[in-house]
Amino acid sequence: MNSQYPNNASEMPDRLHGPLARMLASWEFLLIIVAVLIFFFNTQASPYFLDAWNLSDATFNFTEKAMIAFAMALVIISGEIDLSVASIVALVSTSMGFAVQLGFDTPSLILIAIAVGAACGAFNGFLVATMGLPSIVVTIGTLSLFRGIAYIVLGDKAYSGYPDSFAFFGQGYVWWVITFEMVLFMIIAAIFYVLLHRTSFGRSVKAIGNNPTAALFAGIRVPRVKFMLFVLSGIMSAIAAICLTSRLGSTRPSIAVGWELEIVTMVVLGGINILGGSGTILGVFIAAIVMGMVTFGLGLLNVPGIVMSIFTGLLLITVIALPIVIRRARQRVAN
Amino acid sequence: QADDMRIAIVVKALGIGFFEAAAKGAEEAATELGGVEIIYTGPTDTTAEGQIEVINSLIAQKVDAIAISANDQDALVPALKKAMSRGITVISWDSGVAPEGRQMHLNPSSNSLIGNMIVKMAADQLPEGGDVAVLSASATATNQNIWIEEMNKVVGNYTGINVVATVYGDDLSDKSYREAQGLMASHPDLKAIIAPSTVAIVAASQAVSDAGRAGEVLVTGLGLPSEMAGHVESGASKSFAIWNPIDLGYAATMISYNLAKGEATADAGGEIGMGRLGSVTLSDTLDGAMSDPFVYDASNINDFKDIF
Amino acid sequence: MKSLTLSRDALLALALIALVGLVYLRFPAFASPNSLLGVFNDTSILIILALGQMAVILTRCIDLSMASNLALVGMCTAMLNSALPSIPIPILVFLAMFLGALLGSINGILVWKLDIPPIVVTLGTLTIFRGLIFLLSEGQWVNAHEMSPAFKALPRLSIFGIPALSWFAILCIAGMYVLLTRTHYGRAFYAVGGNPNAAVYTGIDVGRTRFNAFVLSGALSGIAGYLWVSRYAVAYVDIAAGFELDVVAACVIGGISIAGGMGSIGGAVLGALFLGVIKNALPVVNISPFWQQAISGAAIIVAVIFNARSERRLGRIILKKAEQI
Amino acid sequence: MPVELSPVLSMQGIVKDFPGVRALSSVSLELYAGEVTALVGENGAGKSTVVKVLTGIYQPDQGAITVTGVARQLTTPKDAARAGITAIHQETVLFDDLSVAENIFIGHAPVTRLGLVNWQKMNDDAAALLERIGASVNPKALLKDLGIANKHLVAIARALSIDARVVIMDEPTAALSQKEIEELYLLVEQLKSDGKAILFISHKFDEIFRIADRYTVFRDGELIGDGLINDTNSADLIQMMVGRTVEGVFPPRTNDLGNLILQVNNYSHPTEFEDISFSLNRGEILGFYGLVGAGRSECMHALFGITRPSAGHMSIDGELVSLKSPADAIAHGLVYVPEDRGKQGAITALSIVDNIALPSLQNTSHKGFVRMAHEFALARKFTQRLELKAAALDQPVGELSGGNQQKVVIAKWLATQPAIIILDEPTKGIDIGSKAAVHAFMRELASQGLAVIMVSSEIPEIIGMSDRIIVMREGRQVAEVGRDDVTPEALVKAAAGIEEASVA
Ligand SMILES: Nc1ncnc2c1ncn2[C@@H]1O[C@H](COP(=O)(O)OP(=O)(O)OP(=O)(O)O)[C@@H](O)[C@H]1O
Ligand SMILES: Nc1ncnc2c1ncn2[C@@H]1O[C@H](COP(=O)(O)OP(=O)(O)OP(=O)(O)O)[C@@H](O)[C@H]1O
Ligand SMILES: [Mg+2]
Ligand SMILES: [Mg+2]
Repeated sequence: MNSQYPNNASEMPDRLHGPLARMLASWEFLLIIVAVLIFFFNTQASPYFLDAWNLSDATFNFTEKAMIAFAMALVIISGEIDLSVASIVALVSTSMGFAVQLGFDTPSLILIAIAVGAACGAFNGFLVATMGLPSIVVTIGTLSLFRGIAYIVLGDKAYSGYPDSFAFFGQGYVWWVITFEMVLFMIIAAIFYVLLHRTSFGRSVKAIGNNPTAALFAGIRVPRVKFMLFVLSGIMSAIAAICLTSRLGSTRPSIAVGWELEIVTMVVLGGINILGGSGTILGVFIAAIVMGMVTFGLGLLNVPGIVMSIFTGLLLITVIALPIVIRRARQRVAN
Repeated sequence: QADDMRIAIVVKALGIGFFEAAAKGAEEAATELGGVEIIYTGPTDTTAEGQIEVINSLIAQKVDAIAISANDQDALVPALKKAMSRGITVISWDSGVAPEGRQMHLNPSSNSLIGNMIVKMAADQLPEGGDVAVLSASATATNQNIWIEEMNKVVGNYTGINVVATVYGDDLSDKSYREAQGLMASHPDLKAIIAPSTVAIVAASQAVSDAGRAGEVLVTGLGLPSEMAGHVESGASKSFAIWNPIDLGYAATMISYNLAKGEATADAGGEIGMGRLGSVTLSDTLDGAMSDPFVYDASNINDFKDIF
Repeated sequence: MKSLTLSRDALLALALIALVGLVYLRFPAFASPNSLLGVFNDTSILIILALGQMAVILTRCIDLSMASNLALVGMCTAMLNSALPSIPIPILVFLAMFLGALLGSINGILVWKLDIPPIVVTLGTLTIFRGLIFLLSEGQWVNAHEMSPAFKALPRLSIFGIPALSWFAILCIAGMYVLLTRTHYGRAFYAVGGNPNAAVYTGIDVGRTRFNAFVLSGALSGIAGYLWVSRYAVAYVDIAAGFELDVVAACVIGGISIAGGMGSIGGAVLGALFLGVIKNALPVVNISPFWQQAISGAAIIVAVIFNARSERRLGRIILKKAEQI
Repeated sequence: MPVELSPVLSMQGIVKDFPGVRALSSVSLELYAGEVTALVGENGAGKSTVVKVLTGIYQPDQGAITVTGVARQLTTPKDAARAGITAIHQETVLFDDLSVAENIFIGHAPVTRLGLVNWQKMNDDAAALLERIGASVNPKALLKDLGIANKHLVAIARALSIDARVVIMDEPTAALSQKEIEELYLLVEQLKSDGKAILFISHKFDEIFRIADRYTVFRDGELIGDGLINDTNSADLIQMMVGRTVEGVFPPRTNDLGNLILQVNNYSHPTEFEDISFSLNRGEILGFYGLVGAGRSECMHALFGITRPSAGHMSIDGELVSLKSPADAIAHGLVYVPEDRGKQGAITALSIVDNIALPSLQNTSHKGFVRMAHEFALARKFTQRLELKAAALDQPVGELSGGNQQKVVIAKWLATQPAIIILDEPTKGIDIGSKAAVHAFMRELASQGLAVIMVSSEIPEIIGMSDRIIVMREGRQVAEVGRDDVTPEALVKAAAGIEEASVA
């Protein structure tokens, strides 16, 4: 017997490797190292980096996108993608602005936002889950459609005049430098962690992403789960839209343009397999912080945004390529 | 820090010739003042969110003053308010911010003068009048909309001039080009395209030349001599106007410096010095105009095309 | 199935004619041959890009970096031309194609040698290429008067009454047709996308074939880069920003299966023309430009639903009775 | 009779490692012109790995391959073709969206003088090739429009389109009906007489003894023995394969039938099947026999709620039920072990424990939250019963051999504690040792009161295991026979539509 398989099924261990070995081999571990390196680099590069208020301001660079990224992570794990998220943000913001003109108060604005976000998500979900169309194409279509509707409604105008109480979501502080957005981001991260890793819903999402047919045969209601994921993505886009609109204090149809690709980058950097099936919320959480720190650190050096994007692009490719290159090199050494 | 004052010039987007010229003016002012460091920055696409990120990093660097040309007059207000609350002097120039988000706004010229100028340039070339159309930048650009509004107020003074359409090229050259083509197709009698945007005027001139209608359909509006020189030569455009962006950057820097130093305050009716350009007087809404727009045509363009 | 592809392309062509007819009702001049040639000319660049994207999609990949590639190559050729106006334009076009292919090969290498999913690779290079333009040009524009007259003249040059820009598109269509239907390289795209696993068994190198597709799409982006800057006579960082999604949309409308292995040249061209007609018609029929985005979005969704219907497989038919129906 | 000559192909000391597994450890194999060598071994013995090494898909870590006396490095499938080796692989490796002709010639299509693909010649050559193997298929047809048998013939035509000295067939008869199998045997005879060396991999002993001249036995990646088929018998072969003797008989039924649990009436589908009616008792094993493509799987899919019937109804435990999805079916205690393990059964990237827990999440989780300890306990319980061979319970299923994957799939369904279990080709591709274990286990489940439906295309299995047999042909139920009055001949005749009336 040359293989390492135990001769007897009862000798088979639960797990091949212990928790420590699994952690060291994990993607999150690599990301944490990257995060620490970037943090260290930033402290060296700019004297303004280590300042509580500055760090607090810097969180706005990523919190709203990261909220959507968590939902996007689930969508991508299930083997689909939602490119319409930024357009949902625009449409939600527009409908809130519209409602403000009609004199709605803050609580109703929130309800309207969530409802519109969920409706957009349900539209995507219907096309993808119920009609079985490829999500990448459907959501390229709704990307144009949703923002297009915002343009039809708003044209060259802008909505402003949000109630004062509305400003809290994007501008409020819970305690000292801790912003409301930051707290919300943490809570959402925790909820998504539990949802993906600790519930049977999360397990179904993973199974679907790996093999939708086998998942169906295993009694998972695949269309329903996918539909719910798109609705979830719509709702998270709505929550991000509330924060962003509150932070800007106004709505234009061009709000959040181009976010979809940044969010996908964040998700992929977080170790979510773009082909579906695997990934962790912790990874996305760290990736969001890494991207926030990179942009903030470079911003302090007055590096133009487009040059920053070179860094994020390189970061994305190297972080994905690194483990592959290392694995190849190790194999070559072993031979 | 060697310099005792840091002034940030925040523009709509990096890489636009007009703003690069303004940055030159800002540097000129800094040299003149001494001890001033200019941070020339901005997003790479013309979005409010991009500018907010830039503003946040400027706040973090504790600059002394921010002079901004805004992509959105409302959306920047919270971020700029925060800057002011951290003791930073904030003014807007070129494209304004709502009054609560800045201490004062510097118009390159008065809006009514510009509005009048862009239609006057067309009317001067069309003694018999005719159909004209407006090709603007993005539909959300504050200054564009105000000029078009001002223009529409005075258009009645020019007999026979008839504004048949207003379209938007979003400051993208391909879209502006296509819109210009569309204008020529849907209005066969079109006599002039008024493009109060530096991107749109170039694209419109190109579209008119390509259609073989240079001289027939006149392009005018606001443009940079360096970008328009070729089109004046080809005859697609006879004249266009612009204020001097170098002066504008210079003036914005001078005003920021004076406000930040406490040598002037921004009050209604008050005056703030602008170095070699004299001083600006503030209106009730705390804005002021730098100077008249300047008209360029075949007679003077060669003197300016290598400058900006 | 051959007949099915044909009929799908034919249906798309009918939809296109109906669309033109609709515009014609409101604005008859739109349907004049000259105006339609103008629309084709205006869509030429999208057609060229859609052909490249099609090759990539056929191999079950996607290239989101095409627009950035176009912009980077466009900026390089414009700067080269303004610095050294003596370089003959045909050589410059060749250089543009070569540079585009080189950029495409970066995508290709990463997909081939490192097995990184194409969407990740091209998402990365999308931002990197765009950033490089900024570094290269220091954010400056290259304006019309800095370009040599010959540089700007080529796309406008009229040959048999049709601008050279359109001829470029026609040449690309013909070239791609031969490549995809009559060469091993082209057939390999279909095989790799249709069943990558089986392709390995038949001795087709899946990675290398994908690499080839990326080089091809890069070369086409490069040509499009020169055409873009010379046509609009300006080059700056943001040209064609966001155009990558239009290109994918054109392929989707043209019935190129995003799952790979299926699609025809005719589909890609018609898909691009469909978007081109919408773009050109809206300003003409006086629909507010604010409607444009929503209309193209809706068109994409309708096309997807439609294509899915015609692609849907009938189940295996076992009952004799059912076979006769 | 074969003459002793030097081998056409010989592999010496081949080693192939996969992460955690040595698939081949220093094996040797020799193939001779005009002879069929049967390669036999349990699941995971390394048979398919040898095929992949010989066709340039995998590179061996050590060892040498010589073809007609010349040492060869087979680094790509092209190299293998050039060396004169061609193969029909275990999985279908064809292109659904390409034409038949192109499927046959892709990679080596004839070209014109300009180097362009010559479609005309390709179609003509394909037609000639198809005619040679007796297939009536239009070379211009798209592959996806063909039935499974014709697809298989295209795969064979493809293998023959390369002028090869060595032809490898990896379980070529697993998906074929009896008639097509006979045709394949004829083709093998023809290839033999053309002087080709043939490597034939199969789990079916009857066919090995029918067509093979030599045998080679692998066990756990090692060469156990080889020789002439005439010098051995099936008992010895099995002994070599498994390392022990195996009971060749099917376990007898010991329990009494329980009460009626499932009643199906007039189930119909617009295109796939019609008028299916039967009943099933607790403790009973009901066999479904038919030729491949008879519509048995489609019918089972409808029972399991994957497709909807257009007419008919079913009741479980006397209660009329309408199952809209597999989830509904599982909730009613009815489960289905699919025949396509790779696509429908296992989620290969997930671990053994995740796979097994998946349909049982309702039971192992608490208010929607998963409980890992319960999952591991469940997985351990059922994998032990089936004697699964794996490194650990968190090993991805994709790393297991085909037979062990099948065990995981069966375990996953048993873990739901069903009342009715449908097994679609449960022993397809399973080696003879594991097969006996599965059979014993099925019988044991039945004796515990489980109702079992078994779809199988293997006559010994269907006759040996079933208490009652339903035969299907072209989507219709054509016969129902009890265990005691069934003969293999009658089953074949009913399935093939010969003398239908006399059997029914
Ligand atoms: N790609 C792979 N990665 C890891 N292990 C593999 C891989 N392919 C095969 N193996 C392992 O190699 C061993 C031999 O597998 P192989 O497929 O050759 O068996 P086989 O004899 O063909 O079995 P079967 O009769 O089930 O088809 C098995 O233990 C299998 O798990
Ligand atoms: N036309 C076809 N194209 C592709 N695969 C096919 C085709 N026909 C049958 N198969 C596959 O062949 C295998 C065995 O045949 P199949 O299951 O179709 O028979 P069936 O009619 O469903 O029922 P059974 O053979 O079990 O009576 C299955 O994996 C099936 O998917
Ligand atoms: Mg095998
Ligand atoms: Mg079957």
